[in-house]
Amino acid sequence: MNLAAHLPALQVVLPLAAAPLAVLLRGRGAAFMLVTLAAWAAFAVSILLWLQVNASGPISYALGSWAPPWGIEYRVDSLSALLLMLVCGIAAVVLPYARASIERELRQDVHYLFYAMFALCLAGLAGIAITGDAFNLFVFLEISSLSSYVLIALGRDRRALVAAYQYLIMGTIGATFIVVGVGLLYLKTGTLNLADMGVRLQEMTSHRPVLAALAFLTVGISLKLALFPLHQWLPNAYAYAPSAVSAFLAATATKVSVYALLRFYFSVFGETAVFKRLPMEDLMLILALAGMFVASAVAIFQHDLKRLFAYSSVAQVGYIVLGISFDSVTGLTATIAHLVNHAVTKGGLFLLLGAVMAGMGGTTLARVHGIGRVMPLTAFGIVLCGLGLIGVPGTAGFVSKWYLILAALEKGQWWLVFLIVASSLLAVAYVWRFVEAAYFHAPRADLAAVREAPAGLAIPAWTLVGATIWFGLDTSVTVGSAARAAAMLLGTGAP
Amino acid sequence: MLAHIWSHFDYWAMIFLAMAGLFIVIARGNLIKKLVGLGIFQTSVYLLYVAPGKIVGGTAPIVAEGFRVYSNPLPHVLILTAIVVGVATLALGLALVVRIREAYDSIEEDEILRRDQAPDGGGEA
Amino acid sequence: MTRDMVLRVVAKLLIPFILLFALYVQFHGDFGPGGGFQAGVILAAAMVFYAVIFGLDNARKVLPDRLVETMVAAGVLLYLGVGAAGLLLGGNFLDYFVLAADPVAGQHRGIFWIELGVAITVCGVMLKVFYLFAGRGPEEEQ
Amino acid sequence: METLIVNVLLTLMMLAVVVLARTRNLFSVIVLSGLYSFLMATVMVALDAVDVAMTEAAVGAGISTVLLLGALHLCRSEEAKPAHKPWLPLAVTASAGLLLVYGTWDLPAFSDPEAPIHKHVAPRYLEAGPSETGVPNVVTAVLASYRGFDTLGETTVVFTAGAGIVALLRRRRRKTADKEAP
Amino acid sequence: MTPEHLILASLALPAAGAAAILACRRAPNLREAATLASAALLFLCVAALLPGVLAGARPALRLMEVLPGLDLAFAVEPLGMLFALVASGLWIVNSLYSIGYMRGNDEANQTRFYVCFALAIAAALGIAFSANVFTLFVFYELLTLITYPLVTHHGSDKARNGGRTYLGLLVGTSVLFLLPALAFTWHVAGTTDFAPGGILGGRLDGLALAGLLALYMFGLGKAALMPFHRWLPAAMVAPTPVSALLHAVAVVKAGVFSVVKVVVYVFGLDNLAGSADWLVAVAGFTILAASVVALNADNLKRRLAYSTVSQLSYVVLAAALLAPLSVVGAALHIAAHALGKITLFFAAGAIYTAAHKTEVSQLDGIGRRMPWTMGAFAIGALSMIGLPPAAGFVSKWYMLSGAMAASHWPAVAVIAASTLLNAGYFLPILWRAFFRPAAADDAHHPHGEAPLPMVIALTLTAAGTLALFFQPDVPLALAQQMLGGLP
Repeated sequence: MNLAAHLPALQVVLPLAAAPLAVLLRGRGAAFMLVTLAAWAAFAVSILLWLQVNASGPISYALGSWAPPWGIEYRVDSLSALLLMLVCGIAAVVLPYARASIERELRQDVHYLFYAMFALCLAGLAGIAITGDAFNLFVFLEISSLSSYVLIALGRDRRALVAAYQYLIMGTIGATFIVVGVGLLYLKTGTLNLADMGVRLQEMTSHRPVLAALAFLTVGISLKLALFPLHQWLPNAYAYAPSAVSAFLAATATKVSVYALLRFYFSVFGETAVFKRLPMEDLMLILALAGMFVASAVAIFQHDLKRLFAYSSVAQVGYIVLGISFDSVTGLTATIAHLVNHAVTKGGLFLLLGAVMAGMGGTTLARVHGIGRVMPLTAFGIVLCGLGLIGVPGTAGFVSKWYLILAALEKGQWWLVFLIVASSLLAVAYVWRFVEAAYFHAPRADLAAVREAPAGLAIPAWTLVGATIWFGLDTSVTVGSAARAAAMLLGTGAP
Repeated sequence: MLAHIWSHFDYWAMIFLAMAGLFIVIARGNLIKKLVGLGIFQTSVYLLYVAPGKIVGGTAPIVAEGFRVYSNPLPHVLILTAIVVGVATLALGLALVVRIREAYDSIEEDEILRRDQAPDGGGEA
Repeated sequence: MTRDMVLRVVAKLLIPFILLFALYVQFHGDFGPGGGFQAGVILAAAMVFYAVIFGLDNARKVLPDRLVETMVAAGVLLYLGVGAAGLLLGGNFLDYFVLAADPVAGQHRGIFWIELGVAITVCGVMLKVFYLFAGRGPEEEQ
Repeated sequence: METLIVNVLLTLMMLAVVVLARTRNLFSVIVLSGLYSFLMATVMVALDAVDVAMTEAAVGAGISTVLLLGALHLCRSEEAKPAHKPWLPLAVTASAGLLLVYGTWDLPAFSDPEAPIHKHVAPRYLEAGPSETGVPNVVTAVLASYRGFDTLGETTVVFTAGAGIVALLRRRRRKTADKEAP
Repeated sequence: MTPEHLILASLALPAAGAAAILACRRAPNLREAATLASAALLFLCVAALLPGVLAGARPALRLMEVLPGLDLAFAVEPLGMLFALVASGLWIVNSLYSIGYMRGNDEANQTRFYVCFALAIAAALGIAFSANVFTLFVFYELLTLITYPLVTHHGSDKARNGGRTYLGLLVGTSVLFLLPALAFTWHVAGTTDFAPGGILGGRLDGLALAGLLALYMFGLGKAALMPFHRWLPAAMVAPTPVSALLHAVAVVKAGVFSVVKVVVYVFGLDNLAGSADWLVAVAGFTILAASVVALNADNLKRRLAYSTVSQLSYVVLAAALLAPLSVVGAALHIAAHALGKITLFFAAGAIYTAAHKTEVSQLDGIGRRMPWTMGAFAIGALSMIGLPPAAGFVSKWYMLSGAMAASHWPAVAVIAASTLLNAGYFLPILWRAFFRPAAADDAHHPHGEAPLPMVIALTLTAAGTLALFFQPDVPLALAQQMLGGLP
């Protein structure tokens, strides 16, 4: 068999198979090895796919050899290739970290289940990003959702249970909305294949079921991507989950949901249906701005760093959606680039917060007093990632913000430029709460002897911190891919 | 108009059930009742898929001699999957409820939130 | 309840029939309604019935926890194995045509094994969940 | 006649849900939800979806009810009186409902053979399914072969839930009553 | 070494110096030696670039393309050369001074201090050599962030509040105004490269042009144009060598340097005609208002800070006049004010170290105990007022000539009035120091001069202030080349 031809299937099947194998083997060491190897292999596969797509255009893979639309199609184009690389890359970095971190946070007899759930979450997210079938998307969404509910509930704090329950309710409502939307589309087109749907919808976009489907899909996916004001599940879920889970979910889950939104908007409904026939631009603009400002403002007043940065994630989702609302190549480039940039930044940040948790025994601002002295590297890493969130030049965050500003300028929306930069000032405010806690207070007496994070936690975290800086200086991968994907979505460039 | 309502009755029923389920999920504070509502909400969607697939006078899509008209099999397949997803979600949700009950000694949302806000309520184990 | 002779006798008579019905649902799924999922549920139901009548500990002796957990994973692996077999024999993932010389026979073979995989996992999960819920008495709280 | 049966059953289901929403005894709620699922299974039979009916009966009326009762047994609880006026939930559900009314208004009428779903994709399953897969039950053919990957996903969902519940509910090896959350 | 290597070396040297300082943190003597060595090497590097630039060469270096059309690139042009010379030259002196100050006052966290200092110089050189607005913006932000730990060095509540104001205003203005200005420039011109004669070339006019100018002028918050000047007095909580760095060398000079650079190379003097009048008014107001505040300040460092606010606006005012002569004056004033003000801060720090005095009213008779220090202070004060034989006279002369040549009488009046005000707040200090008897309680606290390194440093800068008056050839040549004059 020619392995290169089957990369799309392997992309999802490798992590998917690692999960039951991990359960079968039960040993935590074996489970760790297995899942990590699968994640690394998946990362390698995603890189190969990305290269393949860049070289020779989109790849279609017929599962079960049934040609689409009768069978399920896997479809890799420049957007999904980038997302796959992001999701698998983050997983490949977070897993080695998880070994060191869950040792501290989880009972040993559930470790192998943790790894299994992690592998499933990865497989689910990858499945969403790669599939070309609307219902298959829902199935893999549920795989990733169910596994993330469990992963969150495994957090040490009892509030993790409530957070997971709330996420389960909100997530299931969202998923059901998506099913309703897909159902309406199916009733109207008779097909489930996304590309086929897109073709068949072209002649009948103004029909009411299609608009209703658009609304249901938007609401459903917005629940999953935590678009303001549908974000209530997110802060608690990120705050009380085990550290490795917070990092992985913060970096990937909402990003993949954004991907699904883009996929439906631009590949199924088509730009015209979404933006010309409905006031979606204005609606998304308002929600995005509200998210950027309200969530940032709320973040400033948090006492716990994990919650603080969770609210920051809601604000950053605002930036991402803002880019979509421009409905232009530049705007979409900003959105897609920010998907990647924010993922590495926030992923690195939550990994470092996990190291803080391990060292200082908590992440409240009062507890991390003086961390700049006792854990200087970790504290410095958090500051670097914080600068990335602010969008300081030289960090990844600047790049995406730059494109957002350009997109606003292209539309002649001067006032928006100022709102975008003003919201970064709110980010300065919440990042500086950490800086002052870390550098202007003496550590609590019982924590003065805390040592720097062990290598098992530090190396993965700094890999992502390094990526934040790297993507701020060399943007050929991020912006290059994002620009290609944006051009493809809007049909203005080669796919 | 009346004919339209009658010919779309399956949709109306589906909408009513979906909204009733959604209402129970959002408005009720009991964690088990919420899950029951969630189940109804999910179940109602089965109708949206399956009902339009029915052709009056047709039979179940099991091909056999003597039948010509079959109802559409694809929605059935999709809904089979949806049912399984639904029960998986329900089971997981109930497991969470059991754990929450053990941790908080309550399964009323308001009560749980109140206990976390109490000064000694939160904290790590 | 476990001391009730009548129930025990009825159960002993009934459970084989339930098992038989499950097998029918499993293997007749090609021709009538049914398939792996339903069969798995029915199998699990038979076991649950057994546990209710004869007690959880006796049920655990028949199907121990470890075995049940193995079933949970084994079914999915079987399914994936069929998919991988398609790959190894030169087709796409989950391609049944290549599983046998005759494409339709290959389809038959593929469907048979994946239905079996589904049944094993579903049955395993149902039983496992039942064990966990039943084994967790409310009085065991503090 | 078939339409009438379906509509009567649907009306019964709506009634069941209304009673369910107003009931605060959780045991009754669970029984009602079982009844609801049973009615749903019957509707599915009437809609020619025999596989769905069988599964809904086994899962909705069977497993779900058992699970709910088991959880209720572990929680021993009655539903408390709602503390808030349900205006916000009403508004949310009403707007979603209106959206659905809007969206379904133009959909094909019940049993319209000209509907798109009867014209595209599905006909091939009915015409070629049995000969391509050798399985006369087209639902099985689509489930296990054409859309076999969905079913793999579905099995994985079950596996995920199972393994997840083990992770959540497994007790420590040592038979102590302690829990990791206070 | 080719000029390109020299550019790279001037950026890398201070950064490498920072690493060396960090590596030697356990051995203070070695650490200070590393500081001095890298400072000296850096100055040599920068000075080696000078002959070429004076001869008309414009070495350039493209580091990387961050975004399509946005390069991290460097190019040495005359104004940047001047700023780099000032910054690298004064780093040597300042290091010498810091050693005396930090040891004399037994400060904590000295390693962090030297590391941040070296990095700040690297950022300042990045600004000096930036080839486009984007690179300038990157290093501008970097400079803010690196100097933040210096400002808050003491870690007290007061330091933290000062740091908040410092960071809030500098980051706030740069993000809120400079970033949109950068984006808008790119949007309009398709490039952000500095080029003689400007890059906007008629693409904007009227309100849009004035608006963009306003974005730049207020966005370059380090130039301390009112109402965004409050960070400067707030940053006075820092140790004195830092104040010297912030207020004489790196930070404020980066601000006014960028102002001149943007006016000359982005807008172009000719294109701005009619769009910069409001800036003359704002700068004039800042000059006068800040002088009045300085007049009423008793704290010596606060008085010096407001003097800086006022002096910076001279540069802005001179640039906004758009007359070639006054723009030359602006460039000269960057160097002149740097030398003069660093002398004044050195003196203030020496007084604090030796006599533990911070208020002007405490300085009676101090001139007799610290003759070197107060002598240097006198020279610095003359330069601020603009009297010969100090460098300030030369630059002010050019500004005034420019204003007169442009027949801009209000500007002439502002310069004249502010000279009187400057005299009004500097001369009383000298009078107290040299002609009033020491207060009675001083007898209990005998002290002489500050530690020797500090005295050497302030003597050197005072001498430099004088030298620049007598030999202004190099800065003058650079300033004239900036406007297109040939070597």
